[in-house]
Amino acid sequence: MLLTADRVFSGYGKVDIVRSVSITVNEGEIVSIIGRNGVGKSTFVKTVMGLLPAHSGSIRFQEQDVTRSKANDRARQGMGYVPQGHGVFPTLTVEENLMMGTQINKKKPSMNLLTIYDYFPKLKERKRQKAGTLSGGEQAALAIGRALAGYPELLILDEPSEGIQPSIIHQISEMIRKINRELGITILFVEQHMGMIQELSERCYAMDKGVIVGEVGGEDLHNYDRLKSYLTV
Amino acid sequence: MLVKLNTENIVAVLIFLFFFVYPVLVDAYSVMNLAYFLSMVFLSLSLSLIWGYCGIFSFGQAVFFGISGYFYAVFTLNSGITTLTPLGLILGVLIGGVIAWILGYFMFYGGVNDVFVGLITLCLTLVLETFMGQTAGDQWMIGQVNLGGFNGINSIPSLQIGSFILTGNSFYYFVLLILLAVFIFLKWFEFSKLGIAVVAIRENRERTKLLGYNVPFIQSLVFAMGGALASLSGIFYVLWGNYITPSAFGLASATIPVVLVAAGGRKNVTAALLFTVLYYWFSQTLSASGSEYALIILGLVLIVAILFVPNGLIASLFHAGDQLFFREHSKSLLRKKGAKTL
Amino acid sequence: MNNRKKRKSLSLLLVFVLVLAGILSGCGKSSGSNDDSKTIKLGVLEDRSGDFSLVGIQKYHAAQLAVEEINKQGGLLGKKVQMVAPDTQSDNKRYQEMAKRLILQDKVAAIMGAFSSASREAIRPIMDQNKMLYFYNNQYEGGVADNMTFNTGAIPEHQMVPLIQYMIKKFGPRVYTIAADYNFGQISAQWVKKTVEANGGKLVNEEFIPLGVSQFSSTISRIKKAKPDVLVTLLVGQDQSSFYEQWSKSGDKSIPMASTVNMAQAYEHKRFAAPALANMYVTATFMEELDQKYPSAKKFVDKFYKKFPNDKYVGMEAESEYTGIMLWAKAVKKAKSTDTDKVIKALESGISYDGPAGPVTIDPKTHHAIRNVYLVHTDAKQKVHIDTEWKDVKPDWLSKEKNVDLTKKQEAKQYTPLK
Amino acid sequence: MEDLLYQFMNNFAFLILSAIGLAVIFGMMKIINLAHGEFIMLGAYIATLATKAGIPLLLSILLSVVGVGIFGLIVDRLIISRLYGRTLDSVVVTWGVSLVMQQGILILFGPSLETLSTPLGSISIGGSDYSLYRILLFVTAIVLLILLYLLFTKTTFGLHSRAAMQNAEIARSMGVNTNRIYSFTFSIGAALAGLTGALYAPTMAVSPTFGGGFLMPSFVTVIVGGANPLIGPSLSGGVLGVVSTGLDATWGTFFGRLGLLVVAILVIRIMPLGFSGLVEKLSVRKSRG
Amino acid sequence: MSKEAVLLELRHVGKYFGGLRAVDDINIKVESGDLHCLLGPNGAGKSTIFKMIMGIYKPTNGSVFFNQRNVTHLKSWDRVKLGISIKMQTPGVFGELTVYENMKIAVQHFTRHAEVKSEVSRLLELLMIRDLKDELVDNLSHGQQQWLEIGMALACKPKLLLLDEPAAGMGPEETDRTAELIRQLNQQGITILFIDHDMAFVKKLARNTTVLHLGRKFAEGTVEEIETNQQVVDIYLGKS
Repeated sequence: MLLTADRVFSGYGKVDIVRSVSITVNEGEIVSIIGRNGVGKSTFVKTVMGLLPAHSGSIRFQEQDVTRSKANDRARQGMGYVPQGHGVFPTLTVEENLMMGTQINKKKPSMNLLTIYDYFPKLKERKRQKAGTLSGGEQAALAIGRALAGYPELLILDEPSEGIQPSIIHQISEMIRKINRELGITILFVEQHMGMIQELSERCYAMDKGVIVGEVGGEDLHNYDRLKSYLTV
Repeated sequence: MLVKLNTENIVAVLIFLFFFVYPVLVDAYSVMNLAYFLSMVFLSLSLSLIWGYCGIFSFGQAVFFGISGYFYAVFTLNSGITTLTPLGLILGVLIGGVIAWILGYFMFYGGVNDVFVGLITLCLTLVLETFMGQTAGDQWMIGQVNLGGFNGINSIPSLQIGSFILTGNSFYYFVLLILLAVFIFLKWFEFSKLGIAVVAIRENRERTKLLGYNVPFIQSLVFAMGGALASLSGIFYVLWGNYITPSAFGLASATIPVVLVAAGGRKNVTAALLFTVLYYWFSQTLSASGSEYALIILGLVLIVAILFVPNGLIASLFHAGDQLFFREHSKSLLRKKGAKTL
Repeated sequence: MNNRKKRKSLSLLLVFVLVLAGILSGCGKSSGSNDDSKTIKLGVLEDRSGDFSLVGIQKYHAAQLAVEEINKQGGLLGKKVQMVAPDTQSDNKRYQEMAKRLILQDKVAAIMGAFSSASREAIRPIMDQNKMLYFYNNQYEGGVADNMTFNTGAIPEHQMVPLIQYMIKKFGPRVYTIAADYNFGQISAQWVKKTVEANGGKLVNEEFIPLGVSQFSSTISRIKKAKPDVLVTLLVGQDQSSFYEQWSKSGDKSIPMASTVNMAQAYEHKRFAAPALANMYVTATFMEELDQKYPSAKKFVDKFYKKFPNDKYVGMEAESEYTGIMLWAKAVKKAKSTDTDKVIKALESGISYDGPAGPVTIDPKTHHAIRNVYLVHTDAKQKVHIDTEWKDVKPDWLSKEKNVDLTKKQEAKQYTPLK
Repeated sequence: MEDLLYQFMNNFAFLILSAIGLAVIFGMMKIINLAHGEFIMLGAYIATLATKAGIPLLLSILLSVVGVGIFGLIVDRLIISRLYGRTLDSVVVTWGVSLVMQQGILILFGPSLETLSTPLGSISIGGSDYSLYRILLFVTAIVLLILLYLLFTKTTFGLHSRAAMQNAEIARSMGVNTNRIYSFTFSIGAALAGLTGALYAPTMAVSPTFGGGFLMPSFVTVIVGGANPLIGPSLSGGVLGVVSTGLDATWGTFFGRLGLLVVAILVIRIMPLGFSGLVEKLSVRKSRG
Repeated sequence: MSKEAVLLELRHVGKYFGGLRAVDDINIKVESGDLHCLLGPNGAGKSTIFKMIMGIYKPTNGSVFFNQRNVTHLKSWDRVKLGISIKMQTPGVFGELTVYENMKIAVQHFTRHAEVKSEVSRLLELLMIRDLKDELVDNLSHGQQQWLEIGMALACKPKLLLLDEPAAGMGPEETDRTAELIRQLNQQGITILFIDHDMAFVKKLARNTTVLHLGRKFAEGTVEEIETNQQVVDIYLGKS
């Protein structure tokens, strides 16, 4: 098991937004967490990443307890993160943004920028451009490329479809799948876009009001109505 | 709403009671000294009003403090008629308010906000300090009064109402009564129609505009009120020492109100009042002791206060008092002051 | 809410406020309530921190020395002298607070102190209001005519007049003045102008430098262009004293400098590496270096360093403070009382004290001091040479030109030369 | 003309060197360091005392840089690190720090130090003497700006700190220890202040209030320059240098000083983000259009 | 329809950010009493148009007319006084104040002092959040905050109400309630211009629709016309 979260409580300040969430992610899997706006999905993955403290519960990554370690240490250990809204550094150039990724852990091999440009040829054209001037889809590509550059074991994506035209959402899904297949990187993503969930997930956890309310896998993933019940109450 | 029973209000009532009986308890010097502290309280309250209530961070209270002080000096010394001193007081406060309004207009209608207001006002105080510092020459006469450069102006007449000169206890009570009036006004203002709009501006300026409020106008208005209060402080300071110098505009004068309001509790006028009096008393006692460690102790106290009690020393005490004695976890910012840093 | 809780909280708060009241009033009274004790209190207001501490600490130490000596010799009127000396922190506001405190609460017999003119002007009216005897023991721009104020330091008649005469005679008539842009600098510059004109010289330029300026390249370039025979520097404070180092590197060191404030006050010749202060001419009422020539000066300097071995210099303000306290003590003895009016009368009787730099006599009409003045200059290694001395220089400009006679007329103002 | 140029060089160097430490700390961390002047003063003390102790000036200057840098690190760890993101509280706290430092130095070393002599002597151009050291200060200011530019654009630290400045949370998720970046930035800012103090120590009187004279020019330069510590100071140093040299030469020192402040007020009103804000806006427009 | 009936008109309005043309040469007319929808994929410039109508952004070129009056240079608050009001995309409520206080801030400016309380009650009733009167706004659900914000916009007594994604993040039940509310308001005579993505929601409400794409007007017409417009479908699927 690559990642285990066990009865995690967390939130902003003292208030628990996430209440006793437990999930597991196996190596090589593509797992999603689905649910409506404001049910605590982002809060939970931020806690996994270490950007928010867990009030209680534990998080294990690669057989190590990382519950108390800081975000930067988790990143160095092999967690890649694509924040909600992509979160590129707007006044850094595209290349500088990517270099942020390659420098995550100097002791581990990072990915060659050329490899990343192979996956995202658009970025190569714009490598000298300020990231803030890219379109939404390009920023998403940059954010994924940046996280990829550190060669993570686990790539966490927070709503990769947000702010992107429907046509591009499909492309991004394919890209993530390709990354998973070709590089063997495990994927955990948060989503509420039905198309993306169905296209990409191998297994998904449904979340509501801070708790996991269901787990969907296999054939059920194509059960439109079942998924819809989690996304719209 | 005003008479709501909580620690802050009880302490406020007790403080004012204490202030009223104070002259009975102590000698003339101590009364004069407290009169001085109370004069400086207006300066803190002025910043509390614009920063704590409205979210405008300003180093500029010293500007109005100094300008009105100088105005009062020039006006009363020129008129030579001591019965006109109350007019000097009133005009000084008005002029301070008007200048603040003009400065506010210049800034807020131009979209200057947040830390930049602090920087503009800081520069302005330094301009005035530099300018007034070099007015020692004979060309700097206004009427019969030389602005006096770095040495400033002294022998400024005390306030005289009719034939009664306000010194000693009478001056003290005069300051105290006006302080009480201002204090009650500020307490009322918090919940007035304008006061509520002001809190809205502090919390979310852009949104308040979209509710139809002319935000720059309200900001300028509050800034002018703050200017008038700071002016009152400046004139009382002049009345206390019969003296004013450009150091009224100096970096230290500009910083002190910020320090006091931040360390006392910025959204709470009682906290600003109490902390100002305590601070002046404490720093004066240290200075009088002649200890070379006075300034070090003062510096450390400020550092520790901000580090460990970020919501303000006094405001946090009030909060603790409320929790201990009143068990009331009032829900809203409009009622629970100083609960969160802006 | 139940009533018991309310009462409990009220009583707790009452206790809190009462404690606060106790502290406030206790502090107000604790030190001031021993009027009938066996000491005479002497207030000393000197800056021991902040901008002026360089001179303030010297003066404070000199005061300690004087009071210690007086007490060693049996005190005054059978009582010990107790010094009350808050730190005024180079802050004029603080001067006012502390002056009031010394007068109203500590009930001191007299107050010594203040370094800058601004500090003096902050407290002088308070002294007048409260009829408090005040000694301003400091070199200054002159002109204060005030019944309550006595000055034992040097004023323009002592320093500026002889200095300018000497310089014009020795180096030539073209004089350039740079002065601090505040009252001391401006009034002193008026004295320079007045004296230069009276001695057939020509003032080529006068330039005023705001306090706090420490960079002088434009001033230096203007001076070099004007090519004066004499450069008068009336610069004040740590920032402005940076001028000398900068002048020595890009100025014209062949132009002699003249000053009334440098060296004797803030020992720039010892603080700055040579040749920053080389070729500087100064008139002073006292300097540490007088000990080469005058035994009384040597005695004072030795005493001072014995008590304060870590101090760096004993300058003219320290001497003035010391002499001022001694004069006051002498007057108290003569009046047999610390009563202000009686002591002033004693002081106005032409009282004199044989100080470290020769006799110092109070001029009754002006309340300033009749005293010796020394002209010194520095060589390239900043070694001090004593060139001339003038004996018993009278501070008589006020009495002669402004008709001041404090023994006859009440006054409380400052006169300036060009008005 | 040489005179004016020399004066401009002097003013420029003074503005840049005053401001550079403050600019780094304010720009990168949004901390308003009112103790900046005291950091400069500390640098002057270390350099002066070390030189008096027989250490060569150059080494003493280096010692100041390291010394004040370490001091800054300690202040950061003890105090500033608890205030990241609280700009206004930092005003109060650093004011407290400045009180403690100024009085502490007074207690330790007395009201003044014996001052060093300005090294290097002077050169004569067109019959006028110019201090070589002061010309060197100008060169140092420019070299410092270049070094700073290189530090922030070419090194990993620079990249990480620019990223942390824009979005600390995301930088952390990229493996950046932002607290260490801030500490290091504060330390660099302090070290630069120390360097300024050390460089000016041989040209000025050294006392506990040494820093006071630097505070106003440093703030004005940072305000006019704007938040970006790379573009801001060099532009504002240039413009303000010209303004103050011009006013000073025509109307005297007082107007030179007043001019700085008036320019600062106008700049905030017209373009609150200062010169660097303007430049960034133009550069984005260019790369978009 | 007569000319007087046009309440809001944008004439050749454009907004450039640096070199980016967020909105380019847009002409829109909204008639009095209309329930009009702005459609378009993300980044089409819908929110930017709202901000220009409100005066938050100044148009780079073109003019905005309200009630035949050129308001292009008016400040936001003056436009509010003329009768334009907005609910923004991200809730702009005062999180640390209670629902009542939030409403009071909005209401007191347009209502006589004595009537503030009753007006707040009336609006809270209308929005069906009366029970939450003393709740801190931060504790409200996303949907409840949206309603509160609509209520605050209504407190300004608008003639034209701009709603930026009024049903975003709401469940179907809440969405239905919101749709019902909007229809009700429209029937009371308030002209409404809203942005939404959810075709089902739009179909329920809108009479006229303007479709934007990449900052330009792409199509306009009734909902039915738009729905069957193949080009509109294409831009949503990214084929264009």
